[in-house]
Amino acid sequence: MTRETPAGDLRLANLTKRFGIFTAVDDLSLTVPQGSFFALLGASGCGKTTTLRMIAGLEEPTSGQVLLGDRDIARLRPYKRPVNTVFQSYALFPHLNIFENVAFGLRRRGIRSVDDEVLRMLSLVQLDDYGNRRPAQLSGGQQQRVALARALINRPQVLLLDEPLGALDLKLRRQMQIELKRIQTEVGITFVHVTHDQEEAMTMADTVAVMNAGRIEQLGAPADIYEFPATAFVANFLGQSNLLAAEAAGIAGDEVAVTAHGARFSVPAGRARADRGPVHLGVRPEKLHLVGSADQVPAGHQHVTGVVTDASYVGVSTQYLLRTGWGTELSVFTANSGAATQVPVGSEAVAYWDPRHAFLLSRDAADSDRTAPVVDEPVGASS
Amino acid sequence: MTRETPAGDLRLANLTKRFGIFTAVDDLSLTVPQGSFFALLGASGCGKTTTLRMIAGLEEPTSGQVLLGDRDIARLRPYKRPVNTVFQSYALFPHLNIFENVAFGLRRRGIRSVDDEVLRMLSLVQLDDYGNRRPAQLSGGQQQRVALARALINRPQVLLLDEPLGALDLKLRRQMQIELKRIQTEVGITFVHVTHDQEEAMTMADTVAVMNAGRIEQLGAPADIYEFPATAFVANFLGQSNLLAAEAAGIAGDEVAVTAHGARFSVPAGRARADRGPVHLGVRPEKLHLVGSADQVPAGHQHVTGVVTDASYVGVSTQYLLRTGWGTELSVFTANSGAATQVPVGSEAVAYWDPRHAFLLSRDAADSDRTAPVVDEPVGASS
Amino acid sequence: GCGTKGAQQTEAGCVSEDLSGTEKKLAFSNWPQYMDVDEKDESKRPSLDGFIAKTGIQVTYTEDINDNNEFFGKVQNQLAACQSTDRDLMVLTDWMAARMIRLGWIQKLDPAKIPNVQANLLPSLLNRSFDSENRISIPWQSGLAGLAYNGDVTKELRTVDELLTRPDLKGKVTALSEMRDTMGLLLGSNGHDPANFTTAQFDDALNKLKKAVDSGQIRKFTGNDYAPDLAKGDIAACIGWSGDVIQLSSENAKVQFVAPDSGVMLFSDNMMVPNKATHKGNAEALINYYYEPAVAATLAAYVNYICPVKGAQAEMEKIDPELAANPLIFPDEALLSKSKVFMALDEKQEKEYEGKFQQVIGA
Amino acid sequence: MTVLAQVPTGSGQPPPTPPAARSGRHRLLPYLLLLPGAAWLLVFFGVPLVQLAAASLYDPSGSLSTGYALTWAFGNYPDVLQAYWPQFLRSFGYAGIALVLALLLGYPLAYAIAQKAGRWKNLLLVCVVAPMFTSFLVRTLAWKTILSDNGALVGLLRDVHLLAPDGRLLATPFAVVLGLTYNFLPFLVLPLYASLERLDHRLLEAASDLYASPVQAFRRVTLPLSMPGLVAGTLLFFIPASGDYINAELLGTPNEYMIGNVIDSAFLVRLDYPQGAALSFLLMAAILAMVFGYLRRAGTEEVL
Amino acid sequence: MRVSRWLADRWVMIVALLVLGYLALPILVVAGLSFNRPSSRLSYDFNEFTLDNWRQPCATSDMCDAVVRSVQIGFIATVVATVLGTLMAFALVRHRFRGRSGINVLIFLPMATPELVMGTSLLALFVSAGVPLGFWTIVIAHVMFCVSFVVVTVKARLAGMDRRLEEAAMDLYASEWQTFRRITLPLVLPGIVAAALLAFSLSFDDFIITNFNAGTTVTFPMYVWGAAQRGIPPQVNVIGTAMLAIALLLVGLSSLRGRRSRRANLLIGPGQGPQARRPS
Ligand SMILES: Nc1ncnc2c1ncn2[C@@H]1O[C@H](COP(=O)(O)OP(=O)(O)OP(=O)(O)O)[C@@H](O)[C@H]1O
Ligand SMILES: Nc1ncnc2c1ncn2[C@@H]1O[C@H](COP(=O)(O)OP(=O)(O)OP(=O)(O)O)[C@@H](O)[C@H]1O
Ligand SMILES: NCCCCNCCCN
Ligand SMILES: [Mg+2]
Ligand SMILES: [Mg+2]
Repeated sequence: MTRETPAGDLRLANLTKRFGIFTAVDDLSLTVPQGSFFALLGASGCGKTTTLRMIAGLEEPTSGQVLLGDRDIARLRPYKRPVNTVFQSYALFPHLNIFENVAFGLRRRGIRSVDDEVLRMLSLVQLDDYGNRRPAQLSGGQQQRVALARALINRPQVLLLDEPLGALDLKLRRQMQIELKRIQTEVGITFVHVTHDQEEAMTMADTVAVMNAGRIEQLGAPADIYEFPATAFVANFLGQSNLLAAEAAGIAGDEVAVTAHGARFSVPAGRARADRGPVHLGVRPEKLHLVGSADQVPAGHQHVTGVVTDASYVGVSTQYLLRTGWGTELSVFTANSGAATQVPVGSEAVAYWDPRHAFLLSRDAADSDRTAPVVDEPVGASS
Repeated sequence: MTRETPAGDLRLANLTKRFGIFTAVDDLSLTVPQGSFFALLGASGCGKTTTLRMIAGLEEPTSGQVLLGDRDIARLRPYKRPVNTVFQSYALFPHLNIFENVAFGLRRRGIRSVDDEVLRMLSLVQLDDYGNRRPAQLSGGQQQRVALARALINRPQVLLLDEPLGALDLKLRRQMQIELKRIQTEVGITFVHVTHDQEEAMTMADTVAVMNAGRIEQLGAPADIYEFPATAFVANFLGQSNLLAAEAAGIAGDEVAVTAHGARFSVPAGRARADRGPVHLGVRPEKLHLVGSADQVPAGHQHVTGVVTDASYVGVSTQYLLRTGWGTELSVFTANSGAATQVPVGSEAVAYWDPRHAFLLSRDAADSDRTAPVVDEPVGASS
Repeated sequence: GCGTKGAQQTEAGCVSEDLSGTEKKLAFSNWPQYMDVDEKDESKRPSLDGFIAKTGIQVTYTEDINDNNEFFGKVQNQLAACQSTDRDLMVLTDWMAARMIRLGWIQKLDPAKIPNVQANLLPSLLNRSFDSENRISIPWQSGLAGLAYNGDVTKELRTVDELLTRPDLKGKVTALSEMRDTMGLLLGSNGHDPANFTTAQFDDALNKLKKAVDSGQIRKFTGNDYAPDLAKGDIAACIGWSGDVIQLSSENAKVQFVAPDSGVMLFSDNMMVPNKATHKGNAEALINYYYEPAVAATLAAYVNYICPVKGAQAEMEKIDPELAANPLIFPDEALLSKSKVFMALDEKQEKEYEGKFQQVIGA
Repeated sequence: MTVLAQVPTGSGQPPPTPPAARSGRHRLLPYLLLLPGAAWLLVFFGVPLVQLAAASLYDPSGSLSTGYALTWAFGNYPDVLQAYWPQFLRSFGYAGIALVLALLLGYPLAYAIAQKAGRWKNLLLVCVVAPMFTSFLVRTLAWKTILSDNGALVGLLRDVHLLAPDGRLLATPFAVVLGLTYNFLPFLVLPLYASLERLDHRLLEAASDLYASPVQAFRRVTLPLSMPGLVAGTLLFFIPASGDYINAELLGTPNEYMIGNVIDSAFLVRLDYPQGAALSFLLMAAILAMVFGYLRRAGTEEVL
Repeated sequence: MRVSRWLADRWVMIVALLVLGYLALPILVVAGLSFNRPSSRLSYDFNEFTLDNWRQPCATSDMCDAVVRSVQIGFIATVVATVLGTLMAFALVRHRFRGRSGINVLIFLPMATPELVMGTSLLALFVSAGVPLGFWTIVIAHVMFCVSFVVVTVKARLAGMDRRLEEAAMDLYASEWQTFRRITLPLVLPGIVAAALLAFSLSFDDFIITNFNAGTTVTFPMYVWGAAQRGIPPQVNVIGTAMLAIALLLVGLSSLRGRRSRRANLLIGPGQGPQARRPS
């Protein structure tokens, strides 16, 4: 509620939350700079909501600190924190109409004339005529927008968004994203944003953190994480990756030479997280190009040969599956830019890539190939 | 519950639902062939959930029929219908644990030994160890998976899925999609699937219907709709489109000539929904290619010139905004395949396209350009 | 058509059958703790068990009379309609007995079957106005309504006027909600005869009471519930009943019953056989049995009210000489001469006086 | 397929109910649900009530022995109102004050049991009704012991000068109100508990996230959401409390007597049935008027 | 600071315990007196410690019969009234029909009727219909005055209950009855339990109406009332204390067992799981 002074950075220090013997958030530490847009990604059940709830003060940490600037707010009451939340479950007040739901925070802070502000907010979330309805009379997406408006209207120092756009159609979601971003930059709010929409995270966030089983697995600028993931989990969680089980033979020059399934490949040293022993050789599907035969592969590129087993059209692009000689399936995305010709299913094809687009990750000796479309293993347990 | 005979096609005939004076579903008619995968897309609040609820028997239609095969089931009690639903709000039973939630349908049908089946279902949704928990002890995504398992386990003739994967991370969502598709083809269930994930709709559905304000706006195979949308609403709702306000001068040969902002373009007659008067000339962003100058445009292609005002990286691709001479912003997607070079923001650039990728839609005379990133107008009201 | 019929019954209109010859049963309704019980085994009732042993009549003894008015409410519908109350014998106070007799709801007893009554009933209880032949309602126990005080919390008390005016008693006084007891004492304190008074005299006495109520002197009007309060000292002085006070003084000698010189009220609780009771003969046997002095003494030794049976005092000597000497159980002439029985009222008077009295006591 | 095998097969499937029949049954359903309870009330309460209504219009000059004539003596009503309006006022006054006290005591109790008691919930609920397991007379006697002029409580209050040296608690309006509060508290707490029990905790979280202090969260969220229970509890407390007379009789003095005492005396002591019946009907009418007025104001027509 | 925080977190529970203390106060007196050897029959003061009363709780003739009878009556009346009242509550909350307000009056009137009036007029009905008074007339009377309390209490719980769960059940092949049995009933159960507790305590504690319609049958409150005319036997305190002790013991045991078995968890309501809202 104190908005006079800037809040300062939001810092979580060794934050842990246990439910009984189950550890939902595990010794989490991170810093969200003031006024930045921070996206939290992670598998279902990995502890995102729990983390937000601890920041909001709705869940008491088992241990650890929540700091806003220099102030430890972990023991502060929720209503004393300059923090608002868009709840994953909305938590709209069923006995109040939409207008009053949105006005709630302002009224509690003793602000009298809320009408203009509320109407502006309702209009922002495109619910202009819905002020008089009860939450029960709205569709799922409409309810979610009310939840968004109800939190946004308070322009807190920190805004926690728990999948705030998940129930919206793509078009509306993009519009809302732009609004969110605008408000965030205009007002300088610190956003902590949980989303399952990776494009959303990528386009909006200054920093992305990928969480796994209660811990941060990687944290950084969206492009950095995407282009050079730190672990197999991240490589496959954020977008898809073709990960070939390989053995690295150490740095030679500024390259690392690897052997996979008898073939030899190389990766620039700067893109190797490990340079010796069992590794994953990773290439993103969109970095793979399909050609009919090995002699069409441009110079300086590396390639594997296989048979196209599936092609699926997804509008912007077509996704192919290429079964390699040793049995692994590689995923290849081809933009439907109208230029490339379609590759028929069943035909032999060669996938090639520029070594500068590959990356090396360390690998447990037991792990074998982890290409994108493998579904038989649970997510949470990976790498 | 009668599963002896195949159900037959699901047909909605002139289905209408009003809440007071508000018409949520407006004279809707459509046929979902037996065993097919039907995706329902539409803006938030357009009546998707209401439609599903009428099929399930949870909402009494104001008028119209719901037919399964030849049987009008619109007056049948919900529990007499061979239909199950994954509810948008989950509607898990708070007093039952996860196991019992999933077992509920089987038990109600008098099946005694449910253990194996339930455990198999829990494992399918990757919640093997959660059987003893109460819904309140699960994360949002975990709850959604329980809702999915609870409906799937019954293998009904018609399965209604109301954003069943919306709360799942991308990776898990892909896995669940594959599972859903597998069950659907194996068992021959008719799926009616509401989703905001267009890729999901595209890859999974045999037929996609785009709903707008209680009505079906276009219905067809995913690729057909995407490649050749019927209305401006669909063109912009499903993926993005650059729509230039233009005047068509009628068919000449097998082409339609149009004028937009003083420039002349042509579109194959087969891709024109209107050939005279005010039209929208549409091109998908991924069908646009960026080059530095007009002389780089390949022969037979058409182009516009502009200034790059924004470039945003989304992993698989980069999205550019190109401001044309007359002020409209065009959206251009370039795959990050590593081949194309980045175009710096602020530089002049030329976007070109193959006329065969363009399409013509009719346009109200008052409408002007409707390019993709316009956000100032509400979705529901469009075209 | 609408309205109610009169509740009045006549002997001819409501004939009862006596099955005593064939059924050795008796349903006896009485007040709680109005029957002797064995100190060691409280489930045994020595005198009653004696009767059963002697006659072979199975007595169903029910303690379901707590209040005359309440009990009247319970049975009036049946009796007014000439239906059975499922009771062969019941015990009610004089004025209620009088009312029921007046309404024709009570069966006459056969004097030949109750010789002990004729022989042993205390002379002062003979020929009361509502039962001049002593064959409708036979006293079970009698008692006195007088003053009582707790010497622990106040000094001695002698007169009704003191009770109603002494400042140190303010708010620590109760009177009985039984109109006849309270008003009888007040009438006496005004020098009028409770057995024979005029409406003006009644109003006079009532005024006196009203003053005491309005001034806060009288804390409340009670049934039996004054007793624990008196014992505790929450109540310093009151109008109360002899039997209760004897109980209390046996514990704490400072609690005293006072028979003011202006008079005490004598009442009896009477055994009666209601209409449609089918075991009148058995009831007569029981009545007769309780008028044996030895039996009466056994009973009196427990309940401590005035024993209406001549010769019981002598029997009591054998049981408990101290009780035998207690004038509140076996009253002497001096006390008996001070005691009055409240005037018999007809229905109209009853309604009028009760109405006025109730108004003063708050209801 | 395996799936088909799971489903009971055979032709025992009843044909779908025709629409008309279903909606017909639907229309009848509420009446069927009401039938047993309503019939019970009509027979065992409604019929006697009609008789009572007649009694309230009997000729007041009738008597038990001669009987009463139904003369439509509407004058009975103004007569008793004239005579007993102070007791009427007192009844509602005491019941109202007791209600306020009971709300102050009962709401936190109901809330704690519903939301904070965890697995002690059952135990605490039983504790709420426990006093009823002793007889009302016994517990009132116990109160008399506690409030006794010579008891520890009065002694203490006198020592700290909250009570004059000769002051007392028993036989005062305080004792009567206390008795009412005590004896009817469970009637307020239980319905309130029932509706607070389903309060969604996440709404309180949302409120506190939106700057609502605990007091505001209570005022704006908890209270409105518990309205059905609050209204029900208020009624279950106030209605019987205003008709009560035992507390006034045992803990008060004639100056505290309530309308129940008057009715009691009219029926049992004075045997004035027309007056008693008229008083009863006035009481019922007053309570009904208040109840429906209250329900309208509370905006819970829905609820009740 | 610490202290105020601690208080702020717990004051509701503290107040609740204080209120429970207030409710328990007279019972403590009663429990204490159950170990008393009274100085006389009329005394209600603590005199001397003894275990006699507990050793022979039924010593006073008929008292234990009365207790057993009251428990039986309370049990039957509670079951019948709870069933009838719950049905009525469902009709009133879940259906719109003609005559609702009439039914509402019929439900409120009994609560507004002075007990004495109810007792005597019901008695008049029984007598004029020639119904023999006794156990069953008491039961009839008790059901009659308990029903209203049940209806109001259950309605309070039912109002605004999330219909979506019932819809989900129906979607999952649960017929109306099964939906009621498996979903609605468990969710409304706290209300029904509260109503049943009210009904039982009303029945077990009723004196006035019972007294008029009992004939020669004696219930526990009637016994106590009667006994009080000549002083309360100390065993009455034993009964009061024992009833409470037994109730607490039963519930305590069941809640201990309830930690393991789900079914025993009767009174603990399900609350509401974290579902998105949209009751329709
Ligand atoms: N009970 C109701 N009363 C009034 N209007 C309602 C009610 N339920 C739904 N509506 C309205 O009907 C319209 C359609 O609602 P529906 O839930 O079918 O939307 P939807 O397509 O599922 O949207 P979403 O994608 O946001 O879930 C919405 O505009 C909604 O506000
Ligand atoms: N009250 C609780 N008791 C026990 N376990 C809980 C409780 N609440 C959450 N959990 C568990 O803690 C883990 C983290 O939950 P959380 O809600 O933070 O997940 P999430 O990352 O938000 O997932 P989602 O994306 O599915 O919403 C989950 O595995 C969940 O089952
Ligand atoms: N409690 C039994 C004592 C009976 C006393 N009878 C009271 C009659 C008063 N007139
Ligand atoms: Mg979550
Ligand atoms: Mg919806």
